[in-house]
Amino acid sequence: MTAQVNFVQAINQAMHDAMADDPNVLILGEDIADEEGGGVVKVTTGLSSSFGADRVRSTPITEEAIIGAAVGAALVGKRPIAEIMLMNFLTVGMDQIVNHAAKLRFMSGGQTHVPMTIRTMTGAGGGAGGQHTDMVEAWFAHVAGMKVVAPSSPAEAYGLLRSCIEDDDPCLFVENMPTYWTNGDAPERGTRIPLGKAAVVSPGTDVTIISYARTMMESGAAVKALSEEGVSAELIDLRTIAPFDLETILESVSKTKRAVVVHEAVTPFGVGAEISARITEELFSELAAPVQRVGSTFNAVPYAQALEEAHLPSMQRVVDAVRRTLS
Amino acid sequence: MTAQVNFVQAINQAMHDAMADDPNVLILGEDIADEEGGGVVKVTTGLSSSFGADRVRSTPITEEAIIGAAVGAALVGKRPIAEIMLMNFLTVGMDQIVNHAAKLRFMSGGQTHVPMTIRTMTGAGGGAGGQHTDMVEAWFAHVAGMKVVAPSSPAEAYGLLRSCIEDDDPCLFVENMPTYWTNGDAPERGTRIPLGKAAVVSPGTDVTIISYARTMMESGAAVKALSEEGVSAELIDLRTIAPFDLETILESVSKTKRAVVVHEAVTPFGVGAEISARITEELFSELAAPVQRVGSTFNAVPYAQALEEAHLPSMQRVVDAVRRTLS
Amino acid sequence: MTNDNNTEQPPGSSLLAIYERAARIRKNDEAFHGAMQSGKLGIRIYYSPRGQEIIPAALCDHLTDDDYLVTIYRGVHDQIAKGIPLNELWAEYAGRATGTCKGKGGPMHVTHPKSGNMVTTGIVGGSLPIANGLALASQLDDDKRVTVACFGDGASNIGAFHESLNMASLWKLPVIFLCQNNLIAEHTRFEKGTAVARVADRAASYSMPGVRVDGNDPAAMWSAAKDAVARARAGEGPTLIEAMTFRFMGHLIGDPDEHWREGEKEAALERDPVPALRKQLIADGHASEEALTELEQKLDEEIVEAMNFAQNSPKPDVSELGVDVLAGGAL
Amino acid sequence: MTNDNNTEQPPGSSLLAIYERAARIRKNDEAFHGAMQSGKLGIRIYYSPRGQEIIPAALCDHLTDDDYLVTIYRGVHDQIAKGIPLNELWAEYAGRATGTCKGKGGPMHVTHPKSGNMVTTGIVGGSLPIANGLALASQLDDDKRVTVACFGDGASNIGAFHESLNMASLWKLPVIFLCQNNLIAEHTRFEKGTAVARVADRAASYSMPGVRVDGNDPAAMWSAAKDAVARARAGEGPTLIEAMTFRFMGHLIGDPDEHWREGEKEAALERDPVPALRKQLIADGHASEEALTELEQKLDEEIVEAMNFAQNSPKPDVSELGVDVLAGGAL
Ligand SMILES: Cc1ncc(C[n+]2csc(CCOP(=O)(O)OP(=O)(O)O)c2C)c(N)n1
Ligand SMILES: Cc1ncc(C[n+]2csc(CCOP(=O)(O)OP(=O)(O)O)c2C)c(N)n1
Ligand SMILES: [Mg+2]
Ligand SMILES: [Mg+2]
Repeated sequence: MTAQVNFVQAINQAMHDAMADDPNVLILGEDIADEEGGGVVKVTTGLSSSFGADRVRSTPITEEAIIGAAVGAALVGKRPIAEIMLMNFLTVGMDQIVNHAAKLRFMSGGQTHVPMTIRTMTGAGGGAGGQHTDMVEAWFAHVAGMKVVAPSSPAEAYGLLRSCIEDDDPCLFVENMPTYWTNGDAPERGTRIPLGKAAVVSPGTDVTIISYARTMMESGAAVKALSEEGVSAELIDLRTIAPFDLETILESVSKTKRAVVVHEAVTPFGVGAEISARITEELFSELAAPVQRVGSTFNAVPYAQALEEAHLPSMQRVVDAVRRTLS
Repeated sequence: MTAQVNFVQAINQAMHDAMADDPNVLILGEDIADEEGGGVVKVTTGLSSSFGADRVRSTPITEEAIIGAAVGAALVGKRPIAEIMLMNFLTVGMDQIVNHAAKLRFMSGGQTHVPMTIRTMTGAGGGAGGQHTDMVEAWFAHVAGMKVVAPSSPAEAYGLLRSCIEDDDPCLFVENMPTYWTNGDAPERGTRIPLGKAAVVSPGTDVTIISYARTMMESGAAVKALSEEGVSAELIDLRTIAPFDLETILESVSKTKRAVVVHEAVTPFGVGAEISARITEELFSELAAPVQRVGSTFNAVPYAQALEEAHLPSMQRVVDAVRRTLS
Repeated sequence: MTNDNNTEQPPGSSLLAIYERAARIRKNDEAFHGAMQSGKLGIRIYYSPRGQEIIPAALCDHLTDDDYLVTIYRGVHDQIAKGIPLNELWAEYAGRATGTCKGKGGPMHVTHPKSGNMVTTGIVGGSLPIANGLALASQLDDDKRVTVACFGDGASNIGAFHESLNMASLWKLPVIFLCQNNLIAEHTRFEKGTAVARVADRAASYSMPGVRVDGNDPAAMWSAAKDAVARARAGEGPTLIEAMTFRFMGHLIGDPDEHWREGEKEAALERDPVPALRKQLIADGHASEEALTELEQKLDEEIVEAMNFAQNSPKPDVSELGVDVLAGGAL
Repeated sequence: MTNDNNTEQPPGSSLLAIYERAARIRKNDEAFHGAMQSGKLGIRIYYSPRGQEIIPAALCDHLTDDDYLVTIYRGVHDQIAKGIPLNELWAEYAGRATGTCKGKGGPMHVTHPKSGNMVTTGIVGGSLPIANGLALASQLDDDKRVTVACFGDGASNIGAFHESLNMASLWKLPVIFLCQNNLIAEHTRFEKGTAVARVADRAASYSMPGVRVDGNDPAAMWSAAKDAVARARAGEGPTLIEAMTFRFMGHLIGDPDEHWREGEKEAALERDPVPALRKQLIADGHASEEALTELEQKLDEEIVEAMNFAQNSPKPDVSELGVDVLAGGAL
């Protein structure tokens, strides 16, 4: 079997290779240099030693200044990676992301653009409570000028991150922390996975399950469980949330006539709503059932383990949603 | 005919009456006291003179501190109104809104709650460009613990704002600036309009148009234009965006079998996506056509007038969307 | 170190009370570590305040339950000093329905208004703007309450610090900004993240008194807190206190804590403030060895009881997910 | 007022260049007001910099097109001093396809990288973090460019100011933080929003030099900018300059501007810096009345040409909405 690596290793490798290939790539973030331990969970270990603490800079705890510095450097030819430790902390730097990074290309009439990547960790399951594990990717997908990407395997993390770093638009790259140490096939060094393209992970005929990031696990498990009941589910890994690959989705759903969207973010006003609406707009007459959505329950992430587990989408809830499309 | 007032007068009256009725109501915001002109567009004129500059406080330009101060005061029995001049500036105070105001009730197990109202102006049409007129209500609707409200007439502004101020949850109250000086029937002093309830503005049988805030104007005009073609459109004013009144929507759409959602926010990942998805989930088999969405084009708000007008939803685009549901 | 303020000697009764709070915090910390090693309570996350006990223990000698405290993830020392009941605290850490927050908030969001523990935040800088709001309410009601916002040295660089101190000074709010400077932010040394040698000096940017004191020196910390509380109660406005201290157990459980120079940490551990205060109490004749041993036994029992209370408490029902989201349940 | 720096007398050639920039800004302002009254160009919004001309006019004597400027909605004086071509500037204000930003950005977002006008923001405080990033790129490439971030007195209270100065000082970035203190923020007087008497004094919180100068005094402003630019180019790090000035025309067109005390505004208008410099140039023999009149005529022609260029330029096509959203058009 192919060599195995986890997300931490794959993301570290992607940044390493990007920095080796392009002297304009730099990283800004809290505790990221080796002098500060190479990242709170070691994602950036070794990078400052290899490329210098100038290009891999530990910053003060100032998210607005971190993102702003990345925006400014990106305007003049750098390809900065701003590491915002956790997704909830993006709220501190929202102005720079939304009012500046996403809009400068348009507002300048194309004279400038912001080839910046924001890497951020998140995802419930570790008992951190309500302020450390939110999934708010839908906010950024709602902002013109942004790209939003979320890998579901180490190899995907490598290939998508390399593409984000090389992309000429601001990209938000969402990493799931609870599965950080989960192994997967090692990426081929240097592979890029194109942005805006989804992957059909397992082919099926009866229903299409569309997911991304961590809930690809629950979705994959559901596909297995369903196959034992004789239900053939096609599983699509979105990979890029904005702009998402409508073509691949429609191709699949026009075949299966049924769709379920699964993500960790809370259901209301989440990414699933847009995908459900688009599918219905395009394939209304072909659909055999309304598109179903599975997300976290609509509340802050709770601390107690039993509550946190019940809050998150489970394989069972995906299976139930599929059953609703079949009944 | 009943006396007429504009939004500025109605909102000013609502705050005046709320402060007169409840000594715990206070207002924090930039330039809001009479010494600073009573608000950049005079929405708070006279209030500091009537109730004191202690309760109607002009603040420094520090949105995070303004919202945080409102959160803290609300925790101990005050009913603060935080005025954030323009909706884009909410990005500076996002952490206090999302990680704190919205979550403290849940994270404290109900021991504390945050009866705060954030008033904010926005809306394109005045040539302010890309950073002053965004509609990002969908972000907050995606956050558990928040209520999001947007009036479409002066009387609604009065009645909904009174309800927000008296509500025990953090409410985001979105005011449309370009129509600020548009007249409407004067509100009955003291009326409250309940949160979470939509209003059927004009009854119809062929299609349901669901909108809120400024685009109620384009939607209303579309209803008239359609009626001349013999199309009977039922117009629903959502009033509260989160949590929204699904019941009233479903009642209408199960009658008309067709729905169009209209809002000023850009279409992708907007409020319309959630409403479209919910309608389809509930009424799939009854729908005669896929739910259509009308929103602003997916780009930053442009400066040039012709571009800004083309960017915004128009009566014509609403009519076209209705036609799509009928063909 | 030298303190900016003239240190007044606290009465023996206060020193004893400070020791009791500090010893409770320290013993609670040991018990939390024990419980986490054994794993049987299911505590999922913990930021140890070991080494910083004296700061809130001395501060709270000047506060009552009516005064407000806003603290951070590393705040259990502040919460205990402020008088949070250990039973509910332990139950919250263990994620039980009997916890302060019904197990929904957890260690980073412990809340207990009865003891004035108003907010615990996991967001660096998040405590300061909210503290202003609590103090604003007190100012409007003229209720003479004082609000204390705790935060770390790293937090003194974030925007919320600047905005909050500016507003508090302009409005003369009855608030104390208590920076617990343990010389490190997660894994970043103080001087690498902070462009000023003394956080206290930043007070000048807000025309506010700023004092740096040895937070591990009970008398110095007690005096600084006394002055700041008096100033706030008198309506004279806010104070910034920079309390110098040291983080003994790393950022959180499992942190190798490798960022200290040769001997730095050893020297700090040498000066462990809790046993030092114990020695002093006996040396100065404020308490006998026996009395302190008895007190410590009482504390041990308190903590064992809290542990058992948590252990024997039910877990929250899954239906709690839909409760406390909106007033009167989700619409 | 007294300046913090020792003022060096600029050479006559520099004073003349400063006057030319300032006169261009002032005449441009008059023309903008005229165009807005007549309405024929369709300029939709304008924040007049009248009264603040000397600040960028003196600053830019030390900068080249390679140096970076980040300014704010009230930034047309900075942009003109930095050398933005008036034709494209006017076309942008008029919302034409030939504008610097194709009419898509407008007055609050004027951008022209060729002249170093990198970003114009409408967000208070937004200019500072981005300036750090531009300076960081220069530091990494050692290209000796200097970045200047312009902002107002009100902006000195927002979080981004604090975070940006802290980071710039830690990293010794080649950046100048230029606070144009016109004593008011929209309608809020300086002292009501800012808890320090001198913004320059806040530099101490970041171990950074901070100087307050009379921004309307060409020699004082020129000297302060000279020192700061030299310091940045030499890699010695950032400087905070507080340039005292006055806002002559209110916050934006139509502002009654009623917030001044008896005589304050009159006194400031009395000291209008542009005619004052003109007088001085003649008195000191740096230029003759005739030479200056000729220069002013040239400027008038320049502006009329720009006005006509805008007038005769096409409006952007609606298809532009889908352009410049993402690289290579929306996916
Ligand atoms: C806005 C924000 N950014 C980053 C973090 C991650 N984080 C948690 S604690 C911490 C270090 C804080 O250091 P300090 O303020 O000195 O407090 P201490 O932990 O030393 O008590 C960081 C960076 C956070 N919680 N919030
Ligand atoms: C974050 C943010 N809050 C509020 C505003 C609204 N606003 C625009 S200009 C201004 C006053 C700024 O004053 P100052 O910084 O002194 O600059 P000046 O206009 O005097 O040049 C305000 C409050 C804004 N643009 N951005
Ligand atoms: Mg610290
Ligand atoms: Mg100003």
